[in-house]
Amino acid sequence: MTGLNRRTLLSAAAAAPVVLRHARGETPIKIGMPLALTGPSGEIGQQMRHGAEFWLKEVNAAGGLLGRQVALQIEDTTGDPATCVRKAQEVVERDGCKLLFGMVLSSEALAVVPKLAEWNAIFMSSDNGDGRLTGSSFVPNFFRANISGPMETRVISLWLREGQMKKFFALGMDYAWGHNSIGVFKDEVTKAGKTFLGDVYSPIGTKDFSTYITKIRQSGADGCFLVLQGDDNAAFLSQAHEYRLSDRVQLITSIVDLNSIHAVGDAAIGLAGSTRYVATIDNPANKAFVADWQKQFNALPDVFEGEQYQACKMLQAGIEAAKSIDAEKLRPALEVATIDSIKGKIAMRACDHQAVQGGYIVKVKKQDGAKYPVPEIIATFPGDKVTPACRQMTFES
Amino acid sequence: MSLLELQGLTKRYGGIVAVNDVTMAVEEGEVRAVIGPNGAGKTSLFHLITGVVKPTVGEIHFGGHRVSAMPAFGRCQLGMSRTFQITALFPEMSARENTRLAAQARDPKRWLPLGGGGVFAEAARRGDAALERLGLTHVAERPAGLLSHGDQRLLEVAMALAQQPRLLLMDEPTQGLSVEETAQAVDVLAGLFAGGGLTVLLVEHDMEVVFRLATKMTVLHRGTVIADGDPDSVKADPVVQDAYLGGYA
Amino acid sequence: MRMLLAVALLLALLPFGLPPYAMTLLTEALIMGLFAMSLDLMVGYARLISFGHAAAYGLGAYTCGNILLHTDIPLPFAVLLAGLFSGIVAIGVAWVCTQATGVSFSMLTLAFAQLLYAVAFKWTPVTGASDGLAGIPRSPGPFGVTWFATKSGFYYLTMACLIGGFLFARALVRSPFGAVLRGIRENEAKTLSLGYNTRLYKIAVVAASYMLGGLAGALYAPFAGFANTELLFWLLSGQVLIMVIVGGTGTLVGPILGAVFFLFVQQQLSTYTDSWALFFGVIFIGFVLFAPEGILGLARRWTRAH
Amino acid sequence: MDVSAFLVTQSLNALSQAALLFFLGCGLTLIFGIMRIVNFAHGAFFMLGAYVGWSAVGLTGSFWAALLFAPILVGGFGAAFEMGLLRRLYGRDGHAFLMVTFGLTLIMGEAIRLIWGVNALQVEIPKLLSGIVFILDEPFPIYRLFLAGAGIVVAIGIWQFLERTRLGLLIRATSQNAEMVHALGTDVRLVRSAVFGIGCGLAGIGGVLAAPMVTASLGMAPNAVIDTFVIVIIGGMGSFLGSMIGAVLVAFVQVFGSYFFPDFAMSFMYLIMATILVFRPGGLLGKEA
Repeated sequence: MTGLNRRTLLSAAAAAPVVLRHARGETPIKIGMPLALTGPSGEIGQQMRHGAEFWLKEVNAAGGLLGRQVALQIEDTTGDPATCVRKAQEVVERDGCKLLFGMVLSSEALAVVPKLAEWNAIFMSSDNGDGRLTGSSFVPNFFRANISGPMETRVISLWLREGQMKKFFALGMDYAWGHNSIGVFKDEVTKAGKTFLGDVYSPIGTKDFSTYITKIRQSGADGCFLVLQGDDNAAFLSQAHEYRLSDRVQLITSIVDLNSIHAVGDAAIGLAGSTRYVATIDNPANKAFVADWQKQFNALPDVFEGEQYQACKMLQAGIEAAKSIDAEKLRPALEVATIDSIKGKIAMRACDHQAVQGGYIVKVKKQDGAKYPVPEIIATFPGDKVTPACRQMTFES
Repeated sequence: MSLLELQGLTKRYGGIVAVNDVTMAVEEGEVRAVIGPNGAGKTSLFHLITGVVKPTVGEIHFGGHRVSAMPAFGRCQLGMSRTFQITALFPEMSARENTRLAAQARDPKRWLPLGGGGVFAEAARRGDAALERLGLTHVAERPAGLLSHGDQRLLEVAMALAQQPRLLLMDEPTQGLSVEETAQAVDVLAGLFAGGGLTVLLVEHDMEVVFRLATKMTVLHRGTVIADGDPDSVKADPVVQDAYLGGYA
Repeated sequence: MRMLLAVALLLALLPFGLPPYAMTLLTEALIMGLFAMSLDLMVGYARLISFGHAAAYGLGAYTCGNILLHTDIPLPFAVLLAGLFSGIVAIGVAWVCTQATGVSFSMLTLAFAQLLYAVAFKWTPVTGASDGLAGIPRSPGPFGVTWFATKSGFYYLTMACLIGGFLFARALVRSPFGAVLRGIRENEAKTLSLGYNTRLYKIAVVAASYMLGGLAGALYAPFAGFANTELLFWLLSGQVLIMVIVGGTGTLVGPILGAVFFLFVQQQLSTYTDSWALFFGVIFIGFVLFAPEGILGLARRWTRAH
Repeated sequence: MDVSAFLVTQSLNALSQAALLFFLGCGLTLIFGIMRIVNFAHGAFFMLGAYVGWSAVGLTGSFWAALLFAPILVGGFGAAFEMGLLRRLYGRDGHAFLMVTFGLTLIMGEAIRLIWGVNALQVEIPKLLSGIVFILDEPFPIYRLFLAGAGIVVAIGIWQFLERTRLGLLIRATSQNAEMVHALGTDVRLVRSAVFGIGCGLAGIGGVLAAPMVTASLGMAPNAVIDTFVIVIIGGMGSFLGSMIGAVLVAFVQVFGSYFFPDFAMSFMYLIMATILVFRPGGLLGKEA
């Protein structure tokens, strides 16, 4: 017996019980989801899992996709790119997943995307912000349903154009996302005729931000743009509050999420920034989504929960149009997919696989009766203004 | 020229003078004992000779080489082998492996990273011969850590012998042994030295051991040499009697 | 020797019976095994406990990644060159670190690895900073052979490196040099007093260990297709040390088993539960209490009993 | 801002950071001095302190109660761990301790995630300390002054404890010569348990005090343990005074380094550590290599 034959036999044997179990219909559509469930990025990973599982229940209750049930294969990557590649490879090769969600960190996504062609798998991102994924590192099997880092920054700069603030300083985490976003920000505010005073980058895992706070104060800026995440973000906001920094400088963050607000409480009041999703978006689809969500979890959906749900809907639209999950058939369908979901009408763009969508500026305010401060939408910008030129990270006009 | 020559050797630790202007020599073929009361500077002198510490002032020559600033392993390569006051062995290796590793140190190819069958064979031959001389052949395969105290002391001597040293340095060879063990060990050592061909410098404070083994003696007192000569003349020296031997003689 | 041949034969036949994902995992396990075995040279044979062995891995990975990205040197040669480079760098590292002994030695190795980590974060042209190097190719050759780039070809390359590394390491520890290392392990002062310049031997073994560790890292870069700063982080140093101890120090084979065990158990546990770290911790403590000699010791005890 | 105001406020700030590092380093070094083991789980105890502190604030409504309660609980847990597990391992080589404390780190990290969840938790600064004062016209948080003060008070307290009390004497004696203390009829095992408990309790204090500044989060442990190693190594393993000097040195270097050379903020600590070890392999005040 040749090796090949033997392998076929083995895989047939392994598949046998599954066939029996689904004797009436076909095997379920399996979507692999390598996620940082533990480790420093665990909270985002857990949100993404909630969002995906919420969608899963909904779609399976409605009869599944293409008449098949849908299943998620979730794996913990701990936020380590090496582990992430291994887990992604595993869900593809072991579990036969041809569709991928997940990958919390851009570094994880950047490590995985070069392999997508070899695996013949489609990856629908709900969270990766790095502009290069739809730019210099673009691969055909990658799609981004979420707002990217440059887009967030763009939303902020559009908002700032209308505002009174003139001089800006920026603080970012010392890695790709921080550098990229601040680069775009600098570009944007300069073009708007305002002054960019300088930037500083804190190493990941910085605990004491006092020297950075001092620098921000010394710069004499009206506003400070922040590109921080997770523990570092919480630590900075707590300490900025300690130093009463917001009395002098408007803090503008690239991403406002409920988790950070809950982590720092009243220290978040007054914070302004862009958000990828917020429960108060006013449209019928979102109202229904939020109501269902509250019924299930007794809480409001957070940023990454909403974004994941939207990514799921986008993939669903593509599959239903292509009537297949095969990458070759699904790709063209996804390239023209549009959905009308929790953030309104959103269309995938064929040229770089970035979903064109609007952006929101929120400000964190104290609300009577609520335990924590809440983000309130103060401005919205349409998708055509927010989305960069194809495969670019910069903006015209 | 003598095998080992010390000239004006002084070692100070801060304000304390451990060894003070010591000049002495060890001739080829003699068994010399350095004696002195506790704190006389015996151990410090031993450390200076073996290269564990460097002298503050003074020179050490060994076999015609100036070794005052040479590290310990370099002096070994010139032919000094030593035993420790507290037995130092490789406890998990067999007695045979202990002597083999000691003998290997004298092989110019001792560092060979691959192969090395020839190195091992030669080292084993020398090591086994040393074990034989000290009557340890019957325990050769036993882990060194499991040998009796007496045998462990002798094994250390065997390791030094396996190196075919020009000068054998022994730091209190009977330290920590029981009366019977001491007697046995001294018998073996006496037999060994009687065979001739060895040059030995030993530090010891058990006078019975010293008079049994040594052919020459150097007496230290407060870091200074107060007497030097053959055992009988040293024993008779009134200065030594006063300072150290007390009622012994 | 017969045992070794049997294992080699088994490893060589595995690609014919295993599904692709298991092959991937096995390849990574062999790479990790080589890495853990390289550390065992230091830990198990010279009692040089390194808390910074990730430095070797990261050096190998970044070097190999850069060679493959920027030159046409064939994959197998790139891997070997990167391992060699790691070993050469190690001479400098070891010269500094062996100034100290014991815990201070461990901490110096840690400091050095963390310094490299910090440098990698800033040296964008060479390391890609926080993004790392992505899209590292498996360059064809020699003679235009593309077989090494395939899944099974790469597996055999890895296997060859592991077996070659093992034979090299075993020859090393059985040589006169290895005998001196054992002396250093059991009683360094005595070894010194026998006339061995122990520091040189320690530097040499660190270099050999880094070379094999670098070889493992060099394999990892084209295996995963990327290299990033995590490969230099102290967490990896800690993990590989645990692999060595779990497997059984001073045995060469044990650490390989330890690495395979570590990777497979982590992989399986984390598929079943988010709380895999909890069970992992319990397993480690269980090993210390009930199998102090590691997996290999356990296996030997078991075979003796049966 | 003028130079003197800058220097004064940043120095005060460095002192407050030094205090946090000191709580960690001092415990680790005491444990090493007595048991000759490197406690990898030290960061996990620090993190546990922060989380227990959060719960204690929630239950009692008082930060001060948390500051009292959390270290006792964390220290008690540490002592229990020593008595239940570590005690069986004395006489074994360092590998055993490395594995056990590494395993404990994993277990504690996961247990904390299961109990308190993945989200960072906020501990509010008590009202009394939440304001700012102006030092040479520069605003400075009162809480950081409090931290610096707490560091100094605890340092003096421990020093007096080591010098004046019977247990302190035993601890010093045991770190010099455990066999002798044992021979003199003292149960060395109790001293070890006590020291391990105290060391972990100190890490717990650090955790409670750090929480209002950095929030209680799962990333605390790995970050803390490596910083702690660095300061203990710089000061000299087992040296109480050394851990103090190490903490102050590292804090000043980090604060001023990240201000003047932000690009190299991460490298400074390790550079200093490597430099000191090369010239003094035992650390600044360590006895031997």
